[in-house]
Amino acid sequence: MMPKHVRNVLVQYGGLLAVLAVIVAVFSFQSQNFFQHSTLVSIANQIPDLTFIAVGMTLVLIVGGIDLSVGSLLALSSAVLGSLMVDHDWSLGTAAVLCLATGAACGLVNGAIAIGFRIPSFIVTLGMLEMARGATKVVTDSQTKYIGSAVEAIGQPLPGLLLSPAFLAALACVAAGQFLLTRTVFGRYCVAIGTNEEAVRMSGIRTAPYAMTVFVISGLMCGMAALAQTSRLSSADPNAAIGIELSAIAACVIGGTSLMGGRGSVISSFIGVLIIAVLQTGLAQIGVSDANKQIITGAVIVIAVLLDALRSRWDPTRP
Amino acid sequence: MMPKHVRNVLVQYGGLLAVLAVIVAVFSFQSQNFFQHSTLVSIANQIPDLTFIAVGMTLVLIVGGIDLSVGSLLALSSAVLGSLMVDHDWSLGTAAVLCLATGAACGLVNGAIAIGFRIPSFIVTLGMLEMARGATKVVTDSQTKYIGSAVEAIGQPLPGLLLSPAFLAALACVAAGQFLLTRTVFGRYCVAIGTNEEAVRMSGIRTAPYAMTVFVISGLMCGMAALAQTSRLSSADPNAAIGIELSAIAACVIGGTSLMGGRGSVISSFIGVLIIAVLQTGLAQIGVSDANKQIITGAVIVIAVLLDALRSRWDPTRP
Amino acid sequence: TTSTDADGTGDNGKPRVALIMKSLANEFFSTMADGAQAHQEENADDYALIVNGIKDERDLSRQVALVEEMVSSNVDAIVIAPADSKALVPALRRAQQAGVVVVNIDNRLDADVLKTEGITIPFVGPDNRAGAKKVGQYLANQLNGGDQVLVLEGIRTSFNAQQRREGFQQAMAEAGVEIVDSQSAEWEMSKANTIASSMLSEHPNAKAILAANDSMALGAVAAVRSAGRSDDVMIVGFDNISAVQQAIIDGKILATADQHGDQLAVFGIEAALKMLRDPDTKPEDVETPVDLIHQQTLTP
Amino acid sequence: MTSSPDLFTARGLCKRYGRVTVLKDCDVAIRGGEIHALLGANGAGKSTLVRMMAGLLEPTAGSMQLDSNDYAPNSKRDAEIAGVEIVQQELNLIATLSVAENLMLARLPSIGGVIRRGPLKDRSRAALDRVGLNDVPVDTPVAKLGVGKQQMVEIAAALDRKCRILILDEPTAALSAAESATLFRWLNKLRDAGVGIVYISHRLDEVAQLADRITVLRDGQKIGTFDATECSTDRMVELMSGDGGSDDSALHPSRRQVDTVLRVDALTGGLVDRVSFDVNRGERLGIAGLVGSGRTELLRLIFGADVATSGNVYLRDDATAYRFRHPRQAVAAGIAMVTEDRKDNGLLLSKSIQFNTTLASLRHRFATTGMVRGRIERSATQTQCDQLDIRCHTINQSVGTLSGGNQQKVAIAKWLVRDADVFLFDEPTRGIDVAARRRIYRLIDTLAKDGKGVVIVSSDLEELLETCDRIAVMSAGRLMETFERNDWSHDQIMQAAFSGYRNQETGA
Ligand SMILES: Nc1ncnc2c1ncn2[C@@H]1O[C@H](COP(=O)(O)OP(=O)(O)OP(=O)(O)O)[C@@H](O)[C@H]1O
Ligand SMILES: Nc1ncnc2c1ncn2[C@@H]1O[C@H](COP(=O)(O)OP(=O)(O)OP(=O)(O)O)[C@@H](O)[C@H]1O
Ligand SMILES: O[C@@H]1[C@H](O)[C@H](O)CO[C@H]1O
Ligand SMILES: [Mg+2]
Ligand SMILES: [Mg+2]
Repeated sequence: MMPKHVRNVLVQYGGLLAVLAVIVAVFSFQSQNFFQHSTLVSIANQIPDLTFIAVGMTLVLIVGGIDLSVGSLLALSSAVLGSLMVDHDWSLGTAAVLCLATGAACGLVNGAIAIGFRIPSFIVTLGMLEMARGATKVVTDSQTKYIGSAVEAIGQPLPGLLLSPAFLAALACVAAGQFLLTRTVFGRYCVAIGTNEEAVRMSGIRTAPYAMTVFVISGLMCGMAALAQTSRLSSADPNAAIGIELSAIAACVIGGTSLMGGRGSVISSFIGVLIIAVLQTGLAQIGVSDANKQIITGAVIVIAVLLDALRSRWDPTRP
Repeated sequence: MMPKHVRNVLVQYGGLLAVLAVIVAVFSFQSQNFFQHSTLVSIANQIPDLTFIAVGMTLVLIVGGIDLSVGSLLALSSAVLGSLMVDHDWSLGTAAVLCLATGAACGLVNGAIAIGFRIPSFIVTLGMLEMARGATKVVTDSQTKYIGSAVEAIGQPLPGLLLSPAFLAALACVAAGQFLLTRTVFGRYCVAIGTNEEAVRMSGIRTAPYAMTVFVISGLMCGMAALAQTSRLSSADPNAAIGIELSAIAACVIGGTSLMGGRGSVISSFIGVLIIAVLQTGLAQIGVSDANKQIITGAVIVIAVLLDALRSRWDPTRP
Repeated sequence: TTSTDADGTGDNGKPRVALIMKSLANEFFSTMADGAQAHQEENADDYALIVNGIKDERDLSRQVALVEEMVSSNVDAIVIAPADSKALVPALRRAQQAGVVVVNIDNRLDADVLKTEGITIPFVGPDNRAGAKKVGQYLANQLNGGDQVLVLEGIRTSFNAQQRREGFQQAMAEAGVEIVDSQSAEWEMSKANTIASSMLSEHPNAKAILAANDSMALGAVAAVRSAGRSDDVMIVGFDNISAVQQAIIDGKILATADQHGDQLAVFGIEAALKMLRDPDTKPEDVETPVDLIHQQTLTP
Repeated sequence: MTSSPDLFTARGLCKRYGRVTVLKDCDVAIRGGEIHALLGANGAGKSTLVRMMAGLLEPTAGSMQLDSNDYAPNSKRDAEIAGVEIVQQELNLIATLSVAENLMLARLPSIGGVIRRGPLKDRSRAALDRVGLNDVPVDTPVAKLGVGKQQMVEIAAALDRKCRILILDEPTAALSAAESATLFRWLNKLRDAGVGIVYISHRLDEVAQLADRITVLRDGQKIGTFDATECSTDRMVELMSGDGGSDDSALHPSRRQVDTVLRVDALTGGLVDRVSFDVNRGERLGIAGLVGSGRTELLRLIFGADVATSGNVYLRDDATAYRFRHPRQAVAAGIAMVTEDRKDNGLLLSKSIQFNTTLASLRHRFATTGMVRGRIERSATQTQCDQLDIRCHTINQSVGTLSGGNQQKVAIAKWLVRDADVFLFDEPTRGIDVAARRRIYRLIDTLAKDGKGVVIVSSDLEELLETCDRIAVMSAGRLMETFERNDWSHDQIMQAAFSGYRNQETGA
């Protein structure tokens, strides 16, 4: 039983894990400072933001949508948190609830417009990208809100564990997302809707509530990411997370999620996040020039997907 | 004959043109300086870059791909132009040829990898986005190349005509693109490939050359855009056109092009460009705050598409 | 607190200095990086240098990550041009706590936040307000009281953008010149071009554009040219990047401020090296010069 | 036959699209415990009618009653709750989900939203076994099944749900006789249990064998309801078409010439194992076999849609050995192929009739210097529409809005316009009505007369018996036997179709 399970994991994630391993190996070879404890902690500290967002994005892509507004939603949720704590002296707990609610509410608006009026989610979330960023500037008055130690606990390593609550929460979201996708009715319907919405409707299932929920989840994940990032920076920055949508989508697509909907895996997206994060960290540590950094990053992204594609073409069990 | 033609145009583009008219009306109402000659000239000067790119993007989207690298390709082509003219004293003519060749060559690489290895163009062009930006920094040594008057003719209004060669070339590309799409075998096959590639293949048509050509065209259009922008700014800026891919895709989608492929119109994308350009100019002109600028931009994009969707749902002749 | 030195200086015992900047695509920072690299080559025996930048000037979460990554790769000192005056402070405090020497250059960290975090970080850099004021005053000499001017601001969350805006405002107020519109073009050339074009349409009587950096000034030059008003609208910038020098000689830009970007990092690195050599030195701010640049200064 | 009370009645049902009326004032009554066939030519409105019954389409006017209660389903779900189930004409499976998930899609067994995988597996296994799909594992993705198996999965799903009215819209179009027989056994069982069954098919012999009553539609109007016993198949045709029985099955004239036009030599790839045969000019070769026996795969190998691992194809009297790597090469060499799954790889559903008709020959026949010549394109399309009697409002109508049979005609028209030496037809009359079917047989006859080689894969054995000069039988990927027109029998062919599997079992 167990060995078969292990084999399955290797078959499914083997290509990506191999790419990741190669990247780690190269960096370890290039810099003796790379493969060490503090680097791992530093990577573990950075990835929660992108991980949360990639979890939500995976689901959105699977139902055949896209969410470009994630960066702005992160900034807006963070701004709400910052403004409540700094300007109105709210406690972290209650402010955090409103931070999450902000993300979820914006996600609901995205979903309601895209699905209610049958407008491409690309456009709706692009509109939201602009609007939420504008709203962020209104909420913060275009000023960085410095919150200070009150918010730091979330991103600080737990004593003894060396991992932060944010990191653990991100892992939990990955696990929950994967479970949701593969083991629940909700998840299977999401896959079905992304594959052939018309056929799902013909089966007598109302698709709108599922697609809508997925956008809400994506918004909520932005709220989670906002908590993680705000705590890491001890501040809410109105310019936070500009362009993160491309990184998140890249992580998903590296992980094999299809932009056409119907196919994807949360765990693979997480491996995608790891690849991106390790690459960034490693390149910074070996100190290549900025220009080369970009050239290498671009090349590795393409090569990672290329290798995975070749592997799965060779793997007869995958469609 | 003619009236029917006019009616067709109105039916097809009516919704978008109405949105555009409303925007112009609102700005004219808000500022007595808006509806005047100098504003029109300023808009006509701004739009060639985005227009060229949107023409290429429309074709790419129609065959079911996406090109995220357009901004970087513009910057790289522009850097080549700037570096040849400033550092190597080339004449505008020969440097321009190399500038266009650079764009087209990168487009060819995009197409060859995406189609040759059957990797999502999203990832390939995302990789190219990073790589070409890195290459730009190498070519310019991260310096803005100030070229000066040698390059200005392209963007300067022609005497008597009040329109610049860049603007006229952009219009010509829109016309050519629309013709290509609707009247040629090439265009017909592009639409077919975007609709159902397998069915096209089973009709005995090789899809790869068509899709490939489309990526080359998109790259070439980036080269054209680079000429226009470099001439407008008299300089080659290694930071040029970051994020322009989202504006270009937005223009296409506002114009009704489907991200799923198989549907789109170059003229409609051009109207999308106009909507975006007029909005930007108008908002800057009436001087609303940065925050409100973004909120309004986001809202208008969504509303434009919403109105067009409602209209075409009401229009029984459209599928 | 020199525990990191023990292994960090492992290679040849040289201290390792990390220079963390903003967007390397902005010429200002590439000049800065070149200056630092040249300095390191001259002093190759004294220290090793790692240079890093972020994608664009707003990617501050990445910049915070860079700080952490540099700490974990055991550098001895960090010299940083922060993308945000507040949000970087906590990360820099953690760096200090890990025993890394930190020096702030270019864009000053927020004093209140530094106090709250209970740390001091020396600032090596120019007085941006004074520099902007100098440029503004030079422009005002060519204007008359009651004239209208336009301002292109940098990214509003950065301290130096705010300082330059204030410097411009002060100079204009003193000369009785009216700022009729002031918008942020986020340090970018093409954005500045769009915004300046629109502002010129809206304010046909404007006599000058004050840009908070040279990239935006170049965008404004193009806007003025395509509006056909090159002869009656003057432009000033800030930074003295090489691209504007030609434009100043050609008379397309009136003046700019040279904040000696190539030296800025060097000053910062030297301050850091000094603190490393002598852990007991009290960290002190160093004000670097800002010089006015115009046609006469460029054509001797 | 007892006349049990009506379970379902519809009065004055109408459906209009814009100005076009596709169903007018239709009254229907379905009794419990009967099999009620719905007949009509392509585009007559059969699918439209049953889609309204199943809550998939809203009537423009009219009312329905179930059990003498008003019945106006807003969705398929409403209809299911009321006890009305439908198997649609077009496949509606989710390619990325497993067979089990598809079978139970609207009723996934779960606790608190979490799927119970044990019961899911068991129940779907039972549903598959019921229709004889014992060899299909429940956890394979549906995309891996051939069209015929997919159709069986859809039927299995419907049979697994409890219902009072079961609607089957051309369920056997992609099934061969053996699978059909399993289905009929089940339908008879359900009838005995009191379920009202609405059965749509163009295979009239099936209808004659199965139905209790027959309702005929013509051009969107009901012609009448008849007892099956008083309706011969000839009479059915007459009712559907409105004119007296036409030329009907003329004697089969052989058009076979002496020279070979297609020779397949030991072609191997996927399931297909060393298949060899040849076809002469003017000859029509039928390929029979059970669902999943590899007929589609064989055609795909010949056509270069899949690449053969070994073996060759020879064309005309040319000695060149081909192994095509892309359909383009096959088309260039003179082969045309009408695919089985028109929705997936035969047609561009969102595009117009004209767009589809000229797709394969645009460059050769309708363009000069790369520019499309709209006028000749239109007239050629119009000609095909007339010749094949494609029922449409205009040639600009998107193919997706045509009735299933008319879609199939467009898929054929595409290749008639292109022309070739060898025509491969995969289930060419799937969903095509009797009259149109005749027209297509005549058309195939014309192709033969012109010296083309024709290969026809069909699950409808009658069709092959009627049209072909020879019939080859495939079983488990191998070509078992070939029969000449003069010495074939139904029985022998069925024997051959099973033979591959029997050998396998004994061999294993
Ligand atoms: N969305 C639509 N718009 C316009 N016409 C339509 C639409 N849907 C169906 N029709 C037309 O309605 C008519 C009846 O179609 P229907 O599918 O009911 O026929 P059918 O009897 O099932 O035929 P077949 O035997 O070919 O399946 C056809 O002429 C078809 O073109
Ligand atoms: N893409 C695929 N991947 C794996 N197996 C496949 C694939 N396509 C078909 N098969 C299998 O190959 C076998 C032969 O299928 P094929 O479609 O050629 O049969 P057929 O005789 O034409 O029957 P049908 O009536 O189902 O079309 C079937 O068992 C089918 O499940
Ligand atoms: O001081 C620098 C430069 O002026 C640059 O142009 C933008 O960033 C600022 O921090
Ligand atoms: Mg039908
Ligand atoms: Mg088949």
